[in-house]
Amino acid sequence: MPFIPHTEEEVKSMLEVIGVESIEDLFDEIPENLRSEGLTKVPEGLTEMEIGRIMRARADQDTYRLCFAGGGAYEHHVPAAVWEITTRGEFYSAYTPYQAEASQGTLQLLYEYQTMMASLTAMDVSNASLYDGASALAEAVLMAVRANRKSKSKRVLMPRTVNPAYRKVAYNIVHNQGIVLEELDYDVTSGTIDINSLPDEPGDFTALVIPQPNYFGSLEEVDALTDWAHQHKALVIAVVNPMSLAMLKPPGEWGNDSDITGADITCGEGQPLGIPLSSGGPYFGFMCCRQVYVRQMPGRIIGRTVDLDGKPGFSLTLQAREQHIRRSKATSNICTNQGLLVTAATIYMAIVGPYGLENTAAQSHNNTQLLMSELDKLNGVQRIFNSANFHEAVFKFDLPLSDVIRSLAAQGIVAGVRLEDDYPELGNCLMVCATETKSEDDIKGFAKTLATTLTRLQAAACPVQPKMA
Amino acid sequence: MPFIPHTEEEVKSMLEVIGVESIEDLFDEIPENLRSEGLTKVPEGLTEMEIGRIMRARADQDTYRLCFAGGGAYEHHVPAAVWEITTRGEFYSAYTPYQAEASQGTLQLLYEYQTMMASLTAMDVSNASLYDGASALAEAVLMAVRANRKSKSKRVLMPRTVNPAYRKVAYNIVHNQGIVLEELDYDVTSGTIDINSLPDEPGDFTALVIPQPNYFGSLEEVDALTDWAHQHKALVIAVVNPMSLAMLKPPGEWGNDSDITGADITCGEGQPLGIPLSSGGPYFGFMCCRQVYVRQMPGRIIGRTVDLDGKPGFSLTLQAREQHIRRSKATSNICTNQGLLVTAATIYMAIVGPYGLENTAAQSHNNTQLLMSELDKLNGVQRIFNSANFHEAVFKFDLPLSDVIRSLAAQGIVAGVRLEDDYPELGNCLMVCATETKSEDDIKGFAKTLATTLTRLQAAACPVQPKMA
Amino acid sequence: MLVFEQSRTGRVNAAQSAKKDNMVNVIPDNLKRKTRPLLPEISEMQAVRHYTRLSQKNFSIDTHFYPLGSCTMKYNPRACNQLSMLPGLLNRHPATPDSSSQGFLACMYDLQEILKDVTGMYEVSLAPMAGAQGEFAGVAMIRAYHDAQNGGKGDPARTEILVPDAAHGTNPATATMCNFKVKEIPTNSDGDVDIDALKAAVGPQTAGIMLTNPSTLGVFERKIKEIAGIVHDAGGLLYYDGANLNAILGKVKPGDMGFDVIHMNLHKTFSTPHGGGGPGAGPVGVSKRLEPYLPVPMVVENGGEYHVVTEKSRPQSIGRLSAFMGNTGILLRAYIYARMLGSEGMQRVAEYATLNANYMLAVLQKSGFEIAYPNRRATHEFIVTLKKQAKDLGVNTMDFAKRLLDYGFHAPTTYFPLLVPECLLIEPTETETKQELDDFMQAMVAIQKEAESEPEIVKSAPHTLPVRRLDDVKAAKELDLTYKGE
Amino acid sequence: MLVFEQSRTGRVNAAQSAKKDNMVNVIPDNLKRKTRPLLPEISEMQAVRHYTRLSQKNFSIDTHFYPLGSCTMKYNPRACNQLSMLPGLLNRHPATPDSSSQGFLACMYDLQEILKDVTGMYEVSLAPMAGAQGEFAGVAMIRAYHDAQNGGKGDPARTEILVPDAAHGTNPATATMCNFKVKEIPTNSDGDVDIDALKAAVGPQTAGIMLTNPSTLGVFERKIKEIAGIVHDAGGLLYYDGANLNAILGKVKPGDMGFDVIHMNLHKTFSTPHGGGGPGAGPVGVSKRLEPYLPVPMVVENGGEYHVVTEKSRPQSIGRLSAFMGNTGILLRAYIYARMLGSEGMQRVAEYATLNANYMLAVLQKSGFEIAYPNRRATHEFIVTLKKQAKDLGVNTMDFAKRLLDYGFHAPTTYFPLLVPECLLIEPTETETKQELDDFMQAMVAIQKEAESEPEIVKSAPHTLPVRRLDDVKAAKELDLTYKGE
Ligand SMILES: Cc1ncc(COP(=O)(O)O)c(C=O)c1O
Ligand SMILES: Cc1ncc(COP(=O)(O)O)c(C=O)c1O
Repeated sequence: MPFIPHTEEEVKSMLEVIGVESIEDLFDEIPENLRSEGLTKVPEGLTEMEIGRIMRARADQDTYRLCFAGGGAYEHHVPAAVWEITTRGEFYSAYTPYQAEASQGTLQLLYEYQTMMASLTAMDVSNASLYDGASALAEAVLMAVRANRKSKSKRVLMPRTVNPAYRKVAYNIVHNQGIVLEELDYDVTSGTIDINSLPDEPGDFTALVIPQPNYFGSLEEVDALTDWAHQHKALVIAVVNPMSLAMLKPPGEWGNDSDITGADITCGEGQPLGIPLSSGGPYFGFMCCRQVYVRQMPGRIIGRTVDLDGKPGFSLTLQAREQHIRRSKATSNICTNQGLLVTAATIYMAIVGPYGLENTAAQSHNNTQLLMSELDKLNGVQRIFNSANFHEAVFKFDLPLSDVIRSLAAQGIVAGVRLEDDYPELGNCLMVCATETKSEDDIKGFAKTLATTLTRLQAAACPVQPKMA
Repeated sequence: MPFIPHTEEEVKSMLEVIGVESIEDLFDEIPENLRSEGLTKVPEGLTEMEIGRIMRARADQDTYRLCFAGGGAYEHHVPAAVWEITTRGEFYSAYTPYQAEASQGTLQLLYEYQTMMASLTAMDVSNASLYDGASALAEAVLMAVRANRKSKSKRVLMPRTVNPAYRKVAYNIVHNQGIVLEELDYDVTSGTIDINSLPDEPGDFTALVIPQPNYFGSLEEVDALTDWAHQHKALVIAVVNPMSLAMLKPPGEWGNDSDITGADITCGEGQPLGIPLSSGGPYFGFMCCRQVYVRQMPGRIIGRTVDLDGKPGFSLTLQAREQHIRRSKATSNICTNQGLLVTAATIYMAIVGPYGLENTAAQSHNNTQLLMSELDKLNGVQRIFNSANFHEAVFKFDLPLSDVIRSLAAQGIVAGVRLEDDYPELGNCLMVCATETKSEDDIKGFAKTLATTLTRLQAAACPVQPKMA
Repeated sequence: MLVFEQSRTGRVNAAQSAKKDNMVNVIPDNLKRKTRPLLPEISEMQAVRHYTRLSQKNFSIDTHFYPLGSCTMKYNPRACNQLSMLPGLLNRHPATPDSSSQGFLACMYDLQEILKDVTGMYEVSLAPMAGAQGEFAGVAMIRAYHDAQNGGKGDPARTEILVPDAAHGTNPATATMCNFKVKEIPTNSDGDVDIDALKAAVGPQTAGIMLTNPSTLGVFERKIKEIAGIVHDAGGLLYYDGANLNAILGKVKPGDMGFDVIHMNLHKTFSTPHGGGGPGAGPVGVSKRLEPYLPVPMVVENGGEYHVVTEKSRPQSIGRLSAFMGNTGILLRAYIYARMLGSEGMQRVAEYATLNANYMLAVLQKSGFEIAYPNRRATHEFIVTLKKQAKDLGVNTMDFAKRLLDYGFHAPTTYFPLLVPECLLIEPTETETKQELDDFMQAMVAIQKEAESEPEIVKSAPHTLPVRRLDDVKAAKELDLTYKGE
Repeated sequence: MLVFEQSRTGRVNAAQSAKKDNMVNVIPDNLKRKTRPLLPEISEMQAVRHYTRLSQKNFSIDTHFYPLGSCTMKYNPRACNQLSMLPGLLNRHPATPDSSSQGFLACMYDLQEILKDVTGMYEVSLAPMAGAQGEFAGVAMIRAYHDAQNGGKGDPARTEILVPDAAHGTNPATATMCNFKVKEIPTNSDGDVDIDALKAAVGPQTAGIMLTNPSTLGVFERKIKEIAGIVHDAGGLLYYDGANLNAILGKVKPGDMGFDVIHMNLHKTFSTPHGGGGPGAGPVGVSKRLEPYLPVPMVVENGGEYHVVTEKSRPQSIGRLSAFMGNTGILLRAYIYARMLGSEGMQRVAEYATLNANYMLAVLQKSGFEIAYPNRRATHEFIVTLKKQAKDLGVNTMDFAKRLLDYGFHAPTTYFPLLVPECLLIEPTETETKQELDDFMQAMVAIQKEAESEPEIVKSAPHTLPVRRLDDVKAAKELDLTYKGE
């Protein structure tokens, strides 16, 4: 019996103690008519060796060579130590640290994580994780509505330059509560929010969401946007890529208005910090905020305290916000979070340190600039935004994009993220990204493969031979 | 600086304490003319990410699909838990357990290992490992010469059915001491030692080496051989595959002579017990012996004892046999052994248990029988030995074997082990093995691929079309 | 020592970050970061040593018996970790075209099918990232369903969700997130839902009821069919909190009990690791009438090919709940586990989890401990109440819990469910041996003796852990949430 | 508790062994096993829990400072483990044809080249599986060389190997294995070889000398060139024990000192893990005249292709020393480490290992500890002698060592080299921080104070480990080497 340690003899003696004849008797309170006939779609059990064969075959089948896709999930190098430690049984197989004394390892690590995230974002405090970047944004919207006592509108301004999946998730989670997410359009030349188009009298709104870098990889004018929101008594919710913060002004410092500098809530996707791509999950959402709002924050928070002897120790704190205490009045329903990913991210940040993070960000930035200049050289491919960017850029193709993507995939290359589904106006547009994991050869090789592919597709598309130039 | 944690400031203060100006000054006792000019063949340092790219490319390049080779290294399934625990830092990065109180984890594990090996071989005691199976045999020969006080001959009988690499290693290690390894030939029909050809008066010899299964996978008549050696006051050195012992009579029970049953020394290669193929190493040699010979045994031995409070604990014992105490009079020069592999093997045996080991052995046996019957069906391929075997068998090919092997390798199949180099009389002979990791489809697929390959090679060899049958 | 206290300014891990020369930087000055973040500047070895040592301060399934009721702390097979982290799976970008992802998608599809089978539901979506998000999806679907009634005009009167008082906190919290009012339903003295109270509570305002069966009281709700009838007759839907699915896996299907929607905690029943707090996965299954509302993405099979489908082809869906496909790495682990168990193995999970719980109940009862529902069969868990000990000896449940840590056992769940005073909710799971259970119960008896003879030792426990009992009041009052470099 | 004490007859791990029906079994009855071996019958979780908990009882580099002289306990980069265990490398069968092994063979070849460079030797073989086997190979080559002299008639008078009294035990033990007599050479009061004694010892009977430089006394043998001259002039060869290569990596090449043959301990200098006792790897490098004798297999490059060569093409080789290619998995780790270090990094290893040792020497000396060779520069290690403490306070080196464990530090090497009484051989390595060294030295000072004020606490140490001091005499007298099911 897989994973069940009982011997026949033990079962017999246990049944005797209980005073029943058979294990079946233990189910005697379940009405007979509810008992199931057995499972029909679950195959017979396999040994570890047998399932190993299946999984290896499937994994091999999906292996590709190179990936230039980003769009919220980024391929970064993860030091070997990160996951070798993260998957140690004591981290991997522990529960939520409710029994603090038996969980000081996880708790201290989480306290260190909170410190790192607060410092990276330049915010006061951090929670211990939410599910992912998208749901973190939804929670941030809910939190802003609770926190902004000056606004009654439940109206949140949501630029279209925010990751479209995040916007959808935020809508799906908050709309039941009557919260309205109002779109702000972007400037088609820069691919960023047009500061000049912001209304002088926007009416009561609860918060403005500011992405940095935005979904297109472009850099928003975060200072002006922050000041504008604060001037209208709205909160600022920053959605940021934590890796980019090694180079970019942190949300806690946004704004030129010295009275109320900085975002009020910062959230985002933690994946770039040591988490493998893994088809999109598990990742982790992070959330930081100003100290004054900490009691409105969802998710677990770890505090440092002392034990009976005055020795420092760590425990879950402000639990009165959470569902297991406050139930229907909790700040969120979240219970299980993404602890193990935070464990990995913490170890990642400790290993790469401030210089490593900075270099990784800078190399990703640099490589993307190289990739852009290579693609700029190709026929039938145009860059469409002129703003400064971090490590993503958008290109428009003359040929049908799905053919291009399919053809590159067949050559072992994930070419990028297509934007058409979410931005109908960006038909045939591909967003590419080159992190520090791409060498110059990779990038130039990609451009070359793309050029060949385009020529081939072009030839196939117009059977008439193109004239000699 | 990779892996060096010093900051400039720290270096300065350390140099100050020492009282020198620079690190260079610390090398002032080294004669100037010895200082090297620097390294010329060592390339510049790489980051982990960069060396990762290189290693992944090289590893991918060598990946094959299926392996039917054995010959002393066997592909068995290794439960995931084995190496996840073995590579935990506390096992992986610990030193030899000289400080017993700080090494109870490793020491208890080794004591458990000794118990498992003694039970598996039915011998009294086990050491804590030697380098590999081949060098373990060399040590066993040296040990037998020390242990057999009745023989002065330094003459050890070494059947040609012992793994030829083991015989070479044994020779290379022991011949300097004037020990003679005398070959015993095998019967060409059975591929085993011919009992009937053993001389009635063999003269003084120190030990007889008995392989089981032998190198060809065939089963030797261990009882008769053991009795014969003991009748001539020689010791019996068993060389066994520990996996096979789940099915085969253990060396401690060899012989029908009730006075002195059993081998005196048992050694072999531990690789089948949870160790990956890994190009041939690191594996581990094991050695067990009768209690009376324990003080002649080379290598580390762990004993159970008590601490100051009478609590049980474990420590290295009988250290007076070892080089760090006895120096030039030690039982062997071995110091560093194969501890981590023994760690894996112990966890492997604990996880699979007696039933798992038995099933693994039985399935390997069964699959090899299937493979044999499949190959028996092919034209141009003949089985050459008629004895019962464990999980290897030898086939003679009509076509040049190197062409066959090369062609299969190009199709992602490691076909087996060729015997010609070591046994000139076995030209064009291939030894194959199908462990429990091979499915029926794998085996039949291999036979089919082999058939097609032979047909193709045949056609290429004789451009004239073969007549229709 | 905190990792920051080991930091020295200027220490760089060269193997983890080679500085390249002449890097292009087009970031405008006003958008640049000016000061380095205060990440630790330590060597790789320091990091390895620090976090390895920290890990050793944890209790975990790999080191300790962990009979945490409602949490199903069973063995997490290492094969699930190893195989889910194979490079082809671990490195797959979520934007990889379906055509290059057939291996991965096959696993997702197969898992959907397996979960349909074990729950008896019509269709399953793997999207939710934990139990609570599964609950959100479920209740959002209930809302979507009511909104689609009356030819699309909706049924706005249905503003209430019923929740038994024994329910997990996520249930009422979720109802609130979906903008429902929560009405609590009391529990009978035998642990079943109070049917009369239920009857009185239902009405045209009832959107649905959230139940778990077996309940968090460790008993099987025998009148489940009657409850289903009452709620359905009132026009409400039934939500099944699948956190306790381990008790009935392969034995009873929630679909057969009349539930309309269910979430599963794969990190409980399907043995994916808890990871010190997460991640989990909370797939949802639904009856036919809720099928259109399932959250996306989902995986469909079409002529042997697998495809991801989104809102586009499922316009009535409550939509996506994560940026990509949810916690797929966890889904892979659950899939691998399910395949190793197989159909026979699944039923055995329920059988042996139940055997272990009932055995413990019997032994502890014989040893003098008070069982909260002594006349009921335990399911995979059961409740001991220490109210006598608290009253007579001044030793409460928390004291027992902390003292158990000294004996080398993780404490059972304490003070939950809220309606049983001084309770310990004990869930041994099927993967523990009789020996381990016996050892735990011996410790309970020993602590009881200590509580009688030297209560101080219990009240001031633990004594052998890295820290003694922590001051939670101070933690909440004098908030210290980040290291500020004292 | 032993793993066997958790065993229950009949417990099977189904996930690790599915019984197939109708298996063929052609094994004759008289060769079959009749009784099951006494392997533990425990569940997979029990095994995981048992060995995880056992592991926690170890000190290790990943958890503790480990200043074990002569052992070079430095950080073992995790990348070396991860990358050497990539499936394509981990699953390669040793019989795989060269044509399908170019990736693996390239690593082996590159490593040979790197080791040639750092040692300054003419050619390298990676075959030996540890330092001692490297020594065997080296001394066997010396024998082979002498045997080939005089036109192949040999030089049978050369029966002696010289070994300084400070040498590691493997040196004399190896000489014996190669059937040489061992003659010890004394050491000067300043730690160098006694040149006069050496001159007196050499002669036509001298086959060679085994030296390590820096020596195990932690000092650099300054007269190495003179020694080389003396031995060479007498017709002997020089063997370099490379265990201390970390001290001079990239700074000084043994080849330049006049050595004819050298082994390297990759598990020391090249940072492969010690694994609780092994495995290691002990490649050998030789000068041109010994090249023909190198052990096989070796890897050669030919027009961009790599090939394994054996005795066949190297007929004078001392042959193979392992069944296959030695500890290749360890060689891969060393290769990865070497590539991360690079040429610059290698030199730094020596520099910072030396800096750390000299810093500790200076501080400990200032704190009142007696240094064995106070007038010498420390190399990567140095010796403290506690003979005063032993005499005056009755607290000996072993007591200090055991007490250090209580303070959370692994003890330095004790009682080696044998010629320094009550010695602690301290090797901090380059990967430790100043902070760690300072903490260790504070502990030394604290223990010294304890030794003066309450010696009993030191003499009965350790007090905080899983066991107190163990009875080694009982262990050796009442041999208990296997569990017999008491
Ligand atoms: C009964 C019950 N319901 C719901 C949940 C919530 O699940 P999750 O923690 O995965 O969000 C839990 C988890 O503890 C639970 O025990
Ligand atoms: C100086 C010295 N020489 C030789 C050796 C032997 O090396 P190994 O243990 O790898 O056989 C050692 C190892 O401890 C050593 O320190």
